[in-house]
Amino acid sequence: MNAPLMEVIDIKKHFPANSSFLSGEKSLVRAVDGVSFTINRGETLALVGESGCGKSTTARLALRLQNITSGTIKFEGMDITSSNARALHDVRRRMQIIFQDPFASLNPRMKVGEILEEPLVIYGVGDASERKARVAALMNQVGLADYHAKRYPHEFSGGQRQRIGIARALALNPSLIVCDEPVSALDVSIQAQITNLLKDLQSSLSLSYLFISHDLSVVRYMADRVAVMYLGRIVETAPKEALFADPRHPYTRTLLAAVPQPDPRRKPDRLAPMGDPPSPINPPSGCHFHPRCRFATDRCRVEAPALVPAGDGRLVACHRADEDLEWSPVSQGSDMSPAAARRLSICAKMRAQQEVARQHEQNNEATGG
Amino acid sequence: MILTSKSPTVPNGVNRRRIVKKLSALLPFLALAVLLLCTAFPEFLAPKDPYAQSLIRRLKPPSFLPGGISGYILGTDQLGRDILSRIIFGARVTIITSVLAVCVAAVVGTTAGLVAGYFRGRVDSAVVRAIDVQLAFPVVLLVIAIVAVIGPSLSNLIIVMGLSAWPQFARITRGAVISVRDLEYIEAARSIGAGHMRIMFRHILRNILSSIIVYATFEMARMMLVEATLSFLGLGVQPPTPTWGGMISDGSKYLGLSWSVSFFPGLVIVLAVLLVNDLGDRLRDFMDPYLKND
Amino acid sequence: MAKIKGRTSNRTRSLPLAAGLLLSSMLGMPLLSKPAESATLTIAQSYDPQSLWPNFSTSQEQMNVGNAIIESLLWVDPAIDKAVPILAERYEMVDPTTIKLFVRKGVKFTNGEPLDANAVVQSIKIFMDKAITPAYARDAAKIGSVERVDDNTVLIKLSQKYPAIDLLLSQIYIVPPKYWAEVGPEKFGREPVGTGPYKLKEWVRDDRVVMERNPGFWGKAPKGIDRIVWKPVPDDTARAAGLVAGEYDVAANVPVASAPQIKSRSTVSLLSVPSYRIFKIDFSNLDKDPGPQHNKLVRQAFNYAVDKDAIRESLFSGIATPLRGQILRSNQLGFDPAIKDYPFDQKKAKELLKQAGYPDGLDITFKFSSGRYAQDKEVAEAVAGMLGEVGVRVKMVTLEAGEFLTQLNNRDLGAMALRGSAPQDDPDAMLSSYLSTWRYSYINDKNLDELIKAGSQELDQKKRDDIYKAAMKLMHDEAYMIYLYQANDLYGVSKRVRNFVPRGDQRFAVYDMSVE
Amino acid sequence: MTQKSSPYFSELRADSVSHDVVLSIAGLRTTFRTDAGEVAAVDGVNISLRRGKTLAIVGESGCGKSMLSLSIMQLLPGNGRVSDGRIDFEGKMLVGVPEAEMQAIRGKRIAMIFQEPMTSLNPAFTIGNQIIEAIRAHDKDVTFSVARERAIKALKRVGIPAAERRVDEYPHQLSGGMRQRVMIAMALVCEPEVLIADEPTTALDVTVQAQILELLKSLQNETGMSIILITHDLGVVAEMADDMAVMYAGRIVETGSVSDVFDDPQHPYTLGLLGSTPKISEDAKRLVAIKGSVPPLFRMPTGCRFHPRCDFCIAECKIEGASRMSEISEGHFVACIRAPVEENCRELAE
Amino acid sequence: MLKYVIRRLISTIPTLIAVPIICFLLTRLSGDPTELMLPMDASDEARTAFRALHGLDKPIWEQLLLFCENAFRGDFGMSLRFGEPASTLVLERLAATTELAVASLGFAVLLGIPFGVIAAQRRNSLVDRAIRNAVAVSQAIPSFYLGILMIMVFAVGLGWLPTGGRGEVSNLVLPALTLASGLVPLIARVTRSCMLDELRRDYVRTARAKGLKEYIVVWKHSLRNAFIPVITVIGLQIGALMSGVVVTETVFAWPGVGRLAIQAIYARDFPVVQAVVFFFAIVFIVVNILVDVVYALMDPRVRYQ
Repeated sequence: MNAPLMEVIDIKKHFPANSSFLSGEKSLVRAVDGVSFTINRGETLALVGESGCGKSTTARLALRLQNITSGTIKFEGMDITSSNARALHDVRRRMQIIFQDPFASLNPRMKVGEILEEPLVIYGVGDASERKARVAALMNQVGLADYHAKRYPHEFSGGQRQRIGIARALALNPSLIVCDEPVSALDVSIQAQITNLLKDLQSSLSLSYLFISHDLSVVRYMADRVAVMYLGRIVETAPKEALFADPRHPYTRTLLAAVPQPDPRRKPDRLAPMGDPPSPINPPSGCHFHPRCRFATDRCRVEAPALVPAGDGRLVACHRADEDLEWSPVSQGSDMSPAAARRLSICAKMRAQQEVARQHEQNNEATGG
Repeated sequence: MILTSKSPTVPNGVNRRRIVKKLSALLPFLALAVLLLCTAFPEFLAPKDPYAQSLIRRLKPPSFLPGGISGYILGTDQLGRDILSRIIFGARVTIITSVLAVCVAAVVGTTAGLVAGYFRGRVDSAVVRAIDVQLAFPVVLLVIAIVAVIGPSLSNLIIVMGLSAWPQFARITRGAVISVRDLEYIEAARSIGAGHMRIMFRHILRNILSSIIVYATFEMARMMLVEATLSFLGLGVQPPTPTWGGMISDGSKYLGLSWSVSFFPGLVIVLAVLLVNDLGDRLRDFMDPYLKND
Repeated sequence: MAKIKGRTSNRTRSLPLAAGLLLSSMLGMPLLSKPAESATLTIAQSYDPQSLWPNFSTSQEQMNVGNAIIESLLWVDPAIDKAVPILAERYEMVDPTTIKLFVRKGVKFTNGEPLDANAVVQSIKIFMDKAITPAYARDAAKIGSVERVDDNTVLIKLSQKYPAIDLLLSQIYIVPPKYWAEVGPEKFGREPVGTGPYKLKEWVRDDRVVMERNPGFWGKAPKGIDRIVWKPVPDDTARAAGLVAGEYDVAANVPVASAPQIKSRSTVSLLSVPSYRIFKIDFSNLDKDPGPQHNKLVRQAFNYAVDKDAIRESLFSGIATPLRGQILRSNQLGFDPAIKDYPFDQKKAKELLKQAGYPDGLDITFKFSSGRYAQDKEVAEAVAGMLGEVGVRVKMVTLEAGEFLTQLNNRDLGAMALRGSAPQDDPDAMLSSYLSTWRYSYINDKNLDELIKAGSQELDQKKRDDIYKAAMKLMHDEAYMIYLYQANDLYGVSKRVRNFVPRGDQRFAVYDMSVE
Repeated sequence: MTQKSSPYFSELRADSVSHDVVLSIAGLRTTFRTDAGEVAAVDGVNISLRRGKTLAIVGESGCGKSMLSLSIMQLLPGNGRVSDGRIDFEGKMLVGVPEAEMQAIRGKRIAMIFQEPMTSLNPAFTIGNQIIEAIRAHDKDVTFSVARERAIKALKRVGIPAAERRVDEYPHQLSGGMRQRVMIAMALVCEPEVLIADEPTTALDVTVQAQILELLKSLQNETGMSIILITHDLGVVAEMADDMAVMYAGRIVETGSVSDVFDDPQHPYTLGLLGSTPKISEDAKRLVAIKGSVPPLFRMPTGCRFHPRCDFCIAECKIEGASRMSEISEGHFVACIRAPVEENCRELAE
Repeated sequence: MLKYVIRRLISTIPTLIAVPIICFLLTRLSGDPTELMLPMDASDEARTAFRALHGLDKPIWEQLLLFCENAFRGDFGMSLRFGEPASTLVLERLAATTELAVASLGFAVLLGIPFGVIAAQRRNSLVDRAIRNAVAVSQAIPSFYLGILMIMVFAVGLGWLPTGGRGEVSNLVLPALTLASGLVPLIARVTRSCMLDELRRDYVRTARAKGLKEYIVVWKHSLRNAFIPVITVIGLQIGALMSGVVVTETVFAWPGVGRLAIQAIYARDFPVVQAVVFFFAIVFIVVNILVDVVYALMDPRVRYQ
């Protein structure tokens, strides 16, 4: 494999907190506090963590949508950390973003066609008719009909809007797409449609994804590698299978155990963490997770653990990563009842049949018409 | 188990009510059409020359009341001019004045608010301070002082009235921009490489335009009243040009002699303000069909 | 209204004081005051006095109020149209420029100071000081010097021969010299001390001036009036309304529009007094204002085109007196009954315009004030409308009252302007404003200048009469103005008030008034 | 399999197990006046809540599950009303009860917590104040100080540390999880028999969600209250509920005990939900998503409302009556004429 | 909280600096004050002396500094008309204007807020529409006209109340109502829309779910939150109130600052105009600081910042 598509090295983002300027004390929000990762071509890297852990900020920093405090960002081998607007303009078209909120991410006053055409206009792609054709192609690509171009976003359902958002991101043929919680605002049934679509697009367009999510189930479905963030830092990163089968960091374990599983027979032993996630304004000393960690030692309270390799391409930031800590792992394997699995497979077959029939019909029409 | 049965409604009653409702919904548009016609073609609508005076037939009551002269439907003013015709001609000046004044305010205020809200930082605090300062001065007093000094020509009035109202527009725009600028679609625009101008005007302005237009309609109503007040203080539009406010203010001196001189322009202004307010409400509903709220 | 205030500004008022006042004013809001008593006379005028010292300015509201406390040497009584002695018992002319004045004996100021020759001399000296009484500069200029002869006699030397001595002496108000020296003009204006029938009880700015009887008044005090309350009510309609509602006994300057309402009430009556104030539309023949109005025929045509009777009859409900084609009133010296005004004749007007070279009409700018004179805007609109009927396209420019005054004073009124003049009751006072050298004269006519100058010096009444008649004739023939009307002042008076007799210059004195 | 069809099955069921049921709803129809006319957000719903048990109502947004809960509380928005059906609570018919009587029930006997703990507390009052208010709304005789003590106790019970201090804090000073605990404390302070929890953990982080779910369970054990849990998350259902009802487009499509439904899901929609949910325990190749999206309320399909999105749809599904409930097994009801799918699609069932 | 107040005070500094500058420019706008303040026939020496005395011969920025310095001492020079310090003239009348403003604000709040709340509560009902229309009509009548009409009806026609002047409470009613007429609609409208927003909020549902009586939900829970934006609007309307005072005081012969202002403008009495504008601006700033403090007191989110 050649050089990674994107390389992010020790980036930091500190905001001044809105504290009083009278007292003179300046507090900082360390939203992102030394994050490094790489994304290879064609790969999906998932960034998971709870709200406020800095995962969305990290994504925006990587895209240079926000200015970083320190660190380095390389994209396609080029250092874009301090690129000027002009240089950035050229890079932008190859890295795009899909947002969480399908309602807020589309300009409500623009027709869908305009929304999809805008990136083409900005980059001077083609003439009006070529752009129109490209818009139509994009819409087909994400499963929308041509006539949808004349409608306003509010005329669409959440899932359809998310498709529009995806089409916009695809418009300039990017190599990297940041997916910022792309399905967390959607209903379960739509969520499945969109994740499937993202997967399909990835394979057909050989895209790389930086996939931001708080939902470990979705991450398991989407990702190749996973990075777990806690309070502005990555605490563990590993290939998906390794991470889910054998999480090393206590926080990762806590997260995994906390997910309720759709199987009434599996009532997991909760590694219930204590309290709520702390605020990034005054993060705990040492390992940020120590106040909530049941395995915390004195060392954890003082010394922040470094993110170090732990085999299998895994990196963990825990002083006790090598120890065998006592915990009951999330049981692996299908949690679906046989009846349900059987019926779903019928369903899948049914759909496959229908698909064949539909294509057949289309072919007939094409040849006949 | 059915507990509440649908009460059968008389279809006839429903129909009649619906027709009445439909008609009443049409009424504002009819009124607006009349108003616009008056603004555009007062010459064709006015039954008399609005400037033709006759001191003999002054201060006559409406023609349908005892003492009225036929042809002068709403009576005559202190110089014997036809009130109805003056109201019709007054529509043009009143409406153009208030519309233009609002335009001045809206353009200045919206631009300031847009820039302030979008760039934040120093530009923002400068604009906010400017708003604070302007708001700290009693508007009418300033307008009076300025008009008194530079003279009450129509263009001066429009500019001064307009400039007096910019802070409200700036405040509204700025607030709206701030609430919009961090939304994801703005970020999306940035991520597809849109520049500041494009984002400000194509994305942000487009989205807050409706609230600005709605506010502008309300502000228009206020401008009519400001013009009336200035007329009362002797600073309104030059005579003999009729404006509604000026007619009320002139007519109010004759309340002891004739109620109709000030009453009809007063009625028209009230109706126009109600109409404009109603229009604002409808406009908002129309522009934000999916964000309907009061 | 601009005038000199040569003194340095009073910088003792500091911000802490201001803040204190602000606070106290917010906390202590007096909501209650006493109800009007029957022995109280309440008079509503347009404005609050600026000072209670009559010589502070020439505004009649101010002088009327101050005059009840501080008295003048003479008073021109409108009831008999003659000067009556007040603080001067009498005067005699020693020669054409020397007056011997006899001061009334046994009079005391309310602070105990006696009224004597010294007080009169001091008061005249104050009157002569242009820095203190700028508004009276023109009158004061007539006095050369003043000296005390004995305790009751004063000798006044005039600087020139001057015919209107009564008028001059009635302008001079006598103040107690010691007290004056102590407090100065500003404080004196706020807390006046005089010899008049009333003394000041309280003065709440812009709200009321309350006076009560001066028990030591030298003369016959008004019957049944223990207190006088002066109320400033700026809005004409509201002032008339207050009278009708019984809140005021006298309402000055009632608008014509309220006249029918007042007439219809049994408790109040309407008093109409021919005013000294005449209204006309002045043309400018100054070089800086070029235009058709330089043409005499045009000016005459305008006079023919305006239906002055209609204006009087309708806009003033007939409560106004016609001008007889001249600026002097019929009872004035110099009035020429032979002159008749230009009649209303549109045909003639059009003809003259054609003759003057304007067959298709002409354009002219017309400036007028809005709210300075009664019905000013209406009159201007009516005139413009009438001119329009003979083909004159009038560009109307309304000026707010203050701006009008500024432009008037700067000779910026241009081609034609509606103006009222209310000089004192002497032909010279009226005519001198047409002297081409006068700061805001809009007429430049050598012949007229000579006549005016001659008239102001002539002591022989017959000769003087002839001079002014000639001037009237000249002005009429030249049609230097459109002669509109002589105004009538309207007063609303409660039926319980007797002997309220205002003068044509809107002055009135309380001496003979009574309340039942 | 024999199919017993009944339009009002829960009436039958209520007869048989009435002693066990705290709250039963039959034929409930809740409608809204909109510009598009009167639409039904809840259309003929039958459910019953067993004493001391948890009934989960699961469905996607817009399926009417929240409106169902608000119908019980009679807190529908101004343009909505219960237009048909009955709600029986401990032998009392709630539909049509005067507002004053309902106020006495709300908070006292049926309490409710909501999705957004951030916005569900009044920002202008201290949390103590808001709890005390709830106490004193139902018992005027309680003095302020007594109520305050009770409020502190309630806060302690939901696991808020330093409750004596926290009681005087404002909602914005608390974290999201703490706020939801306060909501629960407030809801339970009057010891209600029924708690309606409307998506109580949706807005929370997964670790906090776990804590809140544990808390609800332990409180239920402690007080024996019955819970109606409204959620879209099948995981939460599996973990928390005893019974469940799957809602789609204003109707219940499948209901039964949690184990029945999970073990033997019958309705294609239930199946679709299961198929769409990614599993944390397993690497799925591809999710079996449901096609299309939920129809808007004013454009409901005829017959079975799921038919346009259903892979098993046949012509009969489109006619009225296709959504009749039938009892598949004891207490397990399905509203699908094609259930069970194996029997109806034999050719595909291997 | 104290910090908040201090920060708020600091934020008014730019406004405080701008106020005298604008007052200064107001006079300069109309040309050389020498021409305005001296009689027409003043000699050239007198003019030079006047310029020297008032510092008009100095560079403009020096004049500006001098003006600002004096302004903050409350010294605007002598009134040209009255020959008294302009600030004294203003302060003398401030009590009357304050009385009028407070009374009309009282009317406006007592009428506007209940109107708004009731309209919001009965949204789209007849009551709501009636209130909205009544309120719109009252806003649509020019205040001078309303004032004159009220004098005609209540003072002259019915004789219930005096036509004008200041004194007893009865004198206050008509002018205060007239002045309030422009404010009531605004307050009612803002209250209504804020209440509609608040009534939609989740905490309202929570309050109802607790079994609270509806009037407690509306008048305690919602109004408390809706009140916050309403006070801000009221604060901003102080400026409008000051403008309204000009007309109302003229119509009702109310001895206040507004009337002084208009007379001063007509008479080109610039020291007084400057003083009025300056004091009005100061009052506005002070009131708005108070409003913000009240705001902070009412909104714990600000209080505990």
